Amino acid sequence: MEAFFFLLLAVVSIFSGLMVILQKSPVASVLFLVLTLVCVAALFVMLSAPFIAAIQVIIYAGAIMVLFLFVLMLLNLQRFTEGAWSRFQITGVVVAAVLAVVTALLLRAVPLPADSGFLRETPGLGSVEAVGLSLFTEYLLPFEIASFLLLAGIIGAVILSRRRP
Amino acid sequence: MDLSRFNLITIATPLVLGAGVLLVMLVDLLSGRANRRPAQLAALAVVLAAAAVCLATWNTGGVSFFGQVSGDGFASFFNLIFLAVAFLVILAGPAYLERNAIHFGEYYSLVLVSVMGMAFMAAGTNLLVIFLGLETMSLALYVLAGFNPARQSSNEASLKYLLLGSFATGFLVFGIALVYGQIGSTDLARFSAYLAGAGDPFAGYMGAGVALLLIGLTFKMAVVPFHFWSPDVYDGAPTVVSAFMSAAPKAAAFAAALRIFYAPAESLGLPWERILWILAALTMTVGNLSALNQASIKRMLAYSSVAHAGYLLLGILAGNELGAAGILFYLASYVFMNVGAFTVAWMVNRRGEGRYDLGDFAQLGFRRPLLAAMMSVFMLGLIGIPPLAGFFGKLYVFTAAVQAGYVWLVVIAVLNSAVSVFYYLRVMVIMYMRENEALKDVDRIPATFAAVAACALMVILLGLIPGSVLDVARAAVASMP
Amino acid sequence: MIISLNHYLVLAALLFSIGVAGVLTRRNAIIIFASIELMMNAVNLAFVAFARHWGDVGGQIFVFFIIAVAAAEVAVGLAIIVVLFRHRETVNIDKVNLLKW
Amino acid sequence: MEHEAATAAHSSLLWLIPAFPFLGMLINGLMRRRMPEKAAGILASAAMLGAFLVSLLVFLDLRALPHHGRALTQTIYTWFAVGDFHVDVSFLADPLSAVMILVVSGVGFLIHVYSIGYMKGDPGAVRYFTYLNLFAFFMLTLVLADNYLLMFVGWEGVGLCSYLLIGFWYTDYEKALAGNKAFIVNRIGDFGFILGILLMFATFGSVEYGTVFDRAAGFPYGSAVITAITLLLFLGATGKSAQLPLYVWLPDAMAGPTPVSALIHAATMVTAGVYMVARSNLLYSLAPVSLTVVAAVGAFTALFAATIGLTQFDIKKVLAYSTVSQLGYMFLGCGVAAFGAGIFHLMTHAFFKALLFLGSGSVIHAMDHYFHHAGIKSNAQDMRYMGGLRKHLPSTYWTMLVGCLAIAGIPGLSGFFSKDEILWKTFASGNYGLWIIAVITSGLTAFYMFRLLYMTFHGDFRSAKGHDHPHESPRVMTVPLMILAGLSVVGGWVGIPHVLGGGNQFEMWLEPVFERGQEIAALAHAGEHGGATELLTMLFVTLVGLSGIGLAYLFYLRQPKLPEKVAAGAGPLYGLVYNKYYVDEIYDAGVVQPLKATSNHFLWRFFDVKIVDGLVNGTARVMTEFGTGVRKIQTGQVQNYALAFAVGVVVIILAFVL
Repeated sequence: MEAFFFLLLAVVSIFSGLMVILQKSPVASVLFLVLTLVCVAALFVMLSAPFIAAIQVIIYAGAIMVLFLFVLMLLNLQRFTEGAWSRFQITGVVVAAVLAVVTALLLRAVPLPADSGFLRETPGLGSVEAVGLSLFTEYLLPFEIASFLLLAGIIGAVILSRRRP
Repeated sequence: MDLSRFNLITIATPLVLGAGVLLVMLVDLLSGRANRRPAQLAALAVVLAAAAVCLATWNTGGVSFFGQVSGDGFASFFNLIFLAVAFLVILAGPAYLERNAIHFGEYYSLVLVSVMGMAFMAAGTNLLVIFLGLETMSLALYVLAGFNPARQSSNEASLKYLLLGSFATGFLVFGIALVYGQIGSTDLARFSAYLAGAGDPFAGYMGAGVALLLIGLTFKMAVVPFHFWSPDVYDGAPTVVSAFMSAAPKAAAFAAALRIFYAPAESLGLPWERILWILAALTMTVGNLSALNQASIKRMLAYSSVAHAGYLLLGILAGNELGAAGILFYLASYVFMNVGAFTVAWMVNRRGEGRYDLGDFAQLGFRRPLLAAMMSVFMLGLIGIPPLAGFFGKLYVFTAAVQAGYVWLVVIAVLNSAVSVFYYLRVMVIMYMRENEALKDVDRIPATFAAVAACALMVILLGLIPGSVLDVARAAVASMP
Repeated sequence: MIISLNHYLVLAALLFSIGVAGVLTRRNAIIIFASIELMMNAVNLAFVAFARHWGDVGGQIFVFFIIAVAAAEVAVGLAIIVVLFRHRETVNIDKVNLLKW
Repeated sequence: MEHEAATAAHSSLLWLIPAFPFLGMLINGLMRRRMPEKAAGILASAAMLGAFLVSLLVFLDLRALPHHGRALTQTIYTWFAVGDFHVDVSFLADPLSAVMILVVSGVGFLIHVYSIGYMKGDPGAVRYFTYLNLFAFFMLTLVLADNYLLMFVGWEGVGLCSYLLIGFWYTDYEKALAGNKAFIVNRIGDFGFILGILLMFATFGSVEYGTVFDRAAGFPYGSAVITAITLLLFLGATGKSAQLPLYVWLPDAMAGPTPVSALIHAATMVTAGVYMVARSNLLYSLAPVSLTVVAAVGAFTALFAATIGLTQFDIKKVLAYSTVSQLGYMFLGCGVAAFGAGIFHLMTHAFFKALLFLGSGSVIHAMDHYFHHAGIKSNAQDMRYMGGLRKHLPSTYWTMLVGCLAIAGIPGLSGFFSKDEILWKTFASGNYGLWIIAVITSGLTAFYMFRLLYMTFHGDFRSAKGHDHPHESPRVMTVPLMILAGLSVVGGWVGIPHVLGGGNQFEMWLEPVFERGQEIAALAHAGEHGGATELLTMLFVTLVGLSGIGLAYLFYLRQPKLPEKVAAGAGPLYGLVYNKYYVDEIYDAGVVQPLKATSNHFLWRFFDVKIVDGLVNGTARVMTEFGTGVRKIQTGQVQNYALAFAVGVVVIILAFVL
């Protein structure tokens, strides 16, 4: 059962991932990206990370992707044409393929004697309570840093999109 | 809950900066549209307060916040470097911003946020904190690079920086994920302990993990072949921002690299040495050769800073105490030379933002002798002429590399230094010797001039008392947990 | 068939590389940006898988922060792209080459 | 040196020596706008006088000490420390540096005084004196340093000042380029110097003279690492002291004011390389290969530069090539382990070459004013437009005559003793080939120096005659000339060899510094010749010098326009009338002209201008071209950057996991 869902989600996410970069229409690309994100969120659930899965759907697939679509619509980029691939882009595909092979082989080949740890479910891992508790104790400082990071993002977005007087 | 786990002393400096960001924003908001002076003064006050706090808490905070940060002397040393740079660009900046009609209060808050991020990069003892610090710094820098939205080049700079920066971030977090996968933690103490204990340090996920971590940091240092963003970004960004970017973030990247890789340096082994050797040699050579024939002073300085990243890598590669302390000293002197040189570059520029021609320096030697003399100090310092600070930075780092047995790399580095003379010297030749038509006088801007003078003074001073500064740097390195 | 850590990791590696391929081939700056998000996501997947492996919530927390960083980057990045479009009426990355050599 | 180091006395005076010119530099530099030109000159000269007087006191202090304990040190502060390796800002006065500080501050003082007259009316005079004092500060630091790193500070500093002063009249673009070349060539030399110091530190764990020499003494004779260190240091010396193949900058450096040429490019800075080799005598003695290289480079440079000097018409260029040639002599001396002889020649050369340069400055000064007043546009340095100046510039003429006699090696004058000592030591060490080269050079030197003298001061004035004539320079310029002329005569008397009944006190004085090095080197080539051989070679060399003068007399005085007159078509009678000179013509056609042609077309035009000059400029050009190629990889396309990034990632990952 688990294997079936994994394979299904894996195939769909890879397919939609490929469509993100292969689709000519930018809007379709972004929509396929949303699909990938949702698939990954489902995988998160299977990996006992329900809280992160929820965040992924709400913030990533929801807020961030809507922003993408919004900008695409705003700029009316529906008819953006990519043109033929240059030799640099062909090289790029080759390099990405090599990277895929290298990393996939690398991550596959690593023998993990402790793989059982993966199969043994840790009780309470990834629950809202567990995540929340460590976020406000052990990870309090990073949490506060992140608030300044977001502040910088807000200031940035405001200053950059300000029209000149 | 045990509150002693949250020892605020360890993060006192970034704490002041964080509060300062809010203060500056508030002051700017209250002081009305036209007047940015209060925001600048507030920002200067914040930097001074942070520096005072930094000195007062020098090496007093241990590891805290569940092992996330360490308020040791190492962090304090770098905080002082970052704060000095911030002070200088805040002091020198308004004239430039006025000239380009982009004097917004956000400049100050962004510089402060960015410095806060750097402080966490230097203090972080967990990859998460270092990562967040790096992102906070970078995000503010992306915006600062595009701070002049009316100029295409500024926009292009920020776009290139952001696209490549996020691309690099992807690799960096991938690397962190792999390290986490191998040791089950992002804590740096665990990281060093693992590397020291492992028979083959790069077995499993660790090899790729360390490789990607290194790449993520070398991107920020502008090491070849991950340097391509830097010439374009320094060139296109507003020049006050280029001054800031070429100095402080590079220092922050080296701080993070030392935090991560200094403790386990002994156990990193052959592939690490080989890669760093090649990266260092490539970086200084490509940087210097590209700088040789630049007509724009901004691009020349950009490539020169690529070359300096190459020299600095020697200290990381050496992996010994002198190498690490040498990097600290090198950076402490390097930031002043670069901030000073970039600042003089925009002071003398008279063809407008788009054109930073070396010809702007023509006859500066007798139009503004003191300014020209200070520019000479920066150029000679960057060459590494004793007794200026730049010489000792190189001497320490090169000596450390010789001690570690990298004689040929040092030969390449010295040869590169000799090559670099060609382009640094050209600025001096033009300042003191070149004939030219009657030139518009350079504006006299007291605050900016004071900032440049402070830089020149530091470059000379650090060269006169290199020993004591190096001692402080060694103590800082030794204070790392 | 038992789905192990390695399966998730290989999936992450493939998604990551697809993202890299997108960055290296697409000319639309917004889609390049979207491809970078794809890379981040692949990393998130690896993190969560490792978190499960170690039974440690730290990996999930890291993902939380990566999402926050991505959100901030997107906000700034899209603002920059909007400014780019105002200047040049295009978001074609090939046309962005004022600064070179 | 061990016992010496143990007993080295403290002196609290030493810091004053560089401090005086530094103070002068500060005052003149800071008060630049308000300082009257004359006051600046007097102040700068007073600073040099102060340095000289302190040097004299130090010298007297040293003399009061026992022969082997003659060393005074003063540590200012610990500059920096790296582990057990620490470097002090610390000065050392021993017999060798005492000679150097006396020469630098003494000759420097005279040149400063002379400059007051020379720079009169120049709008940049205050800046000039600022640079000149700064130079003196660095030069005195160089020779007083007690370690290689502090020496390097002075080394770089004098290079910088030289660069500033060469390009002093900066509106002239050619001069700017000359400064540039000096600096770049010197950096090639410095590349070797820095590597040498780094290697020295890696080998001995110190850069302090005493420690380095003590530790080096434990190394075997001919040790590879010491050979490498000394060769690298010598590369630095060839740059600073203008030896083959890095000499190209010195002739171009003549673009600066003439007193600068006298001080920096003749008397002091260019001798820094010789000083450094002599200072490192122990290291060089341990490395016979390096010694041979030093001797050979010195001898060949001496000959090479002398042949070029034969054909130059620019009065300063002749002197510049002559300087290169004389520096070659000094290296030859050091190369045959006669370090004392090298330093002796360094000192006498400082006297007579400073004299000759200042004399030529006086001539140029006079010609310049003459052309200016007569409204003629001409080259004030070209000897073809001079002639007959003897009657207008008597003081300059007589003093320069002394200088020429000294450099030509006429017995009794300073140059004779120092040059002879080098030649004799070369002969005695069995380097007969190098000795022959040096003797030929000696003849050529006499020839071109008297060619210069005759073309300038004798015969007829060859420029358009105005109602006026060139005037003698003011007293402030001629008095230093006279003092230097006096020194050029008597300066050698401190080193009269035993065979002529002298005590060679100079050698005795330097003995404590050189004895250890010479002991080691003596193991390699022992074998001394008797007094008769020494006298015979001395006589022979003197005859060669005299014949050089004689030839110059024949060609440039007795028959200065022989070729032109023949060409003017005075008819075959002309040849008959002057047939007694057929001999000369045959000689001229058979020997002198081919030699001149070789020198002019091959050595100068081809080798000097095309090859060596071209090599320097070519290196710069090739590097720039290469740089242009490299920077093209910066395409401006962000996707290309990302591609390079990704390739880098793949390569680095593979390197780590494979």
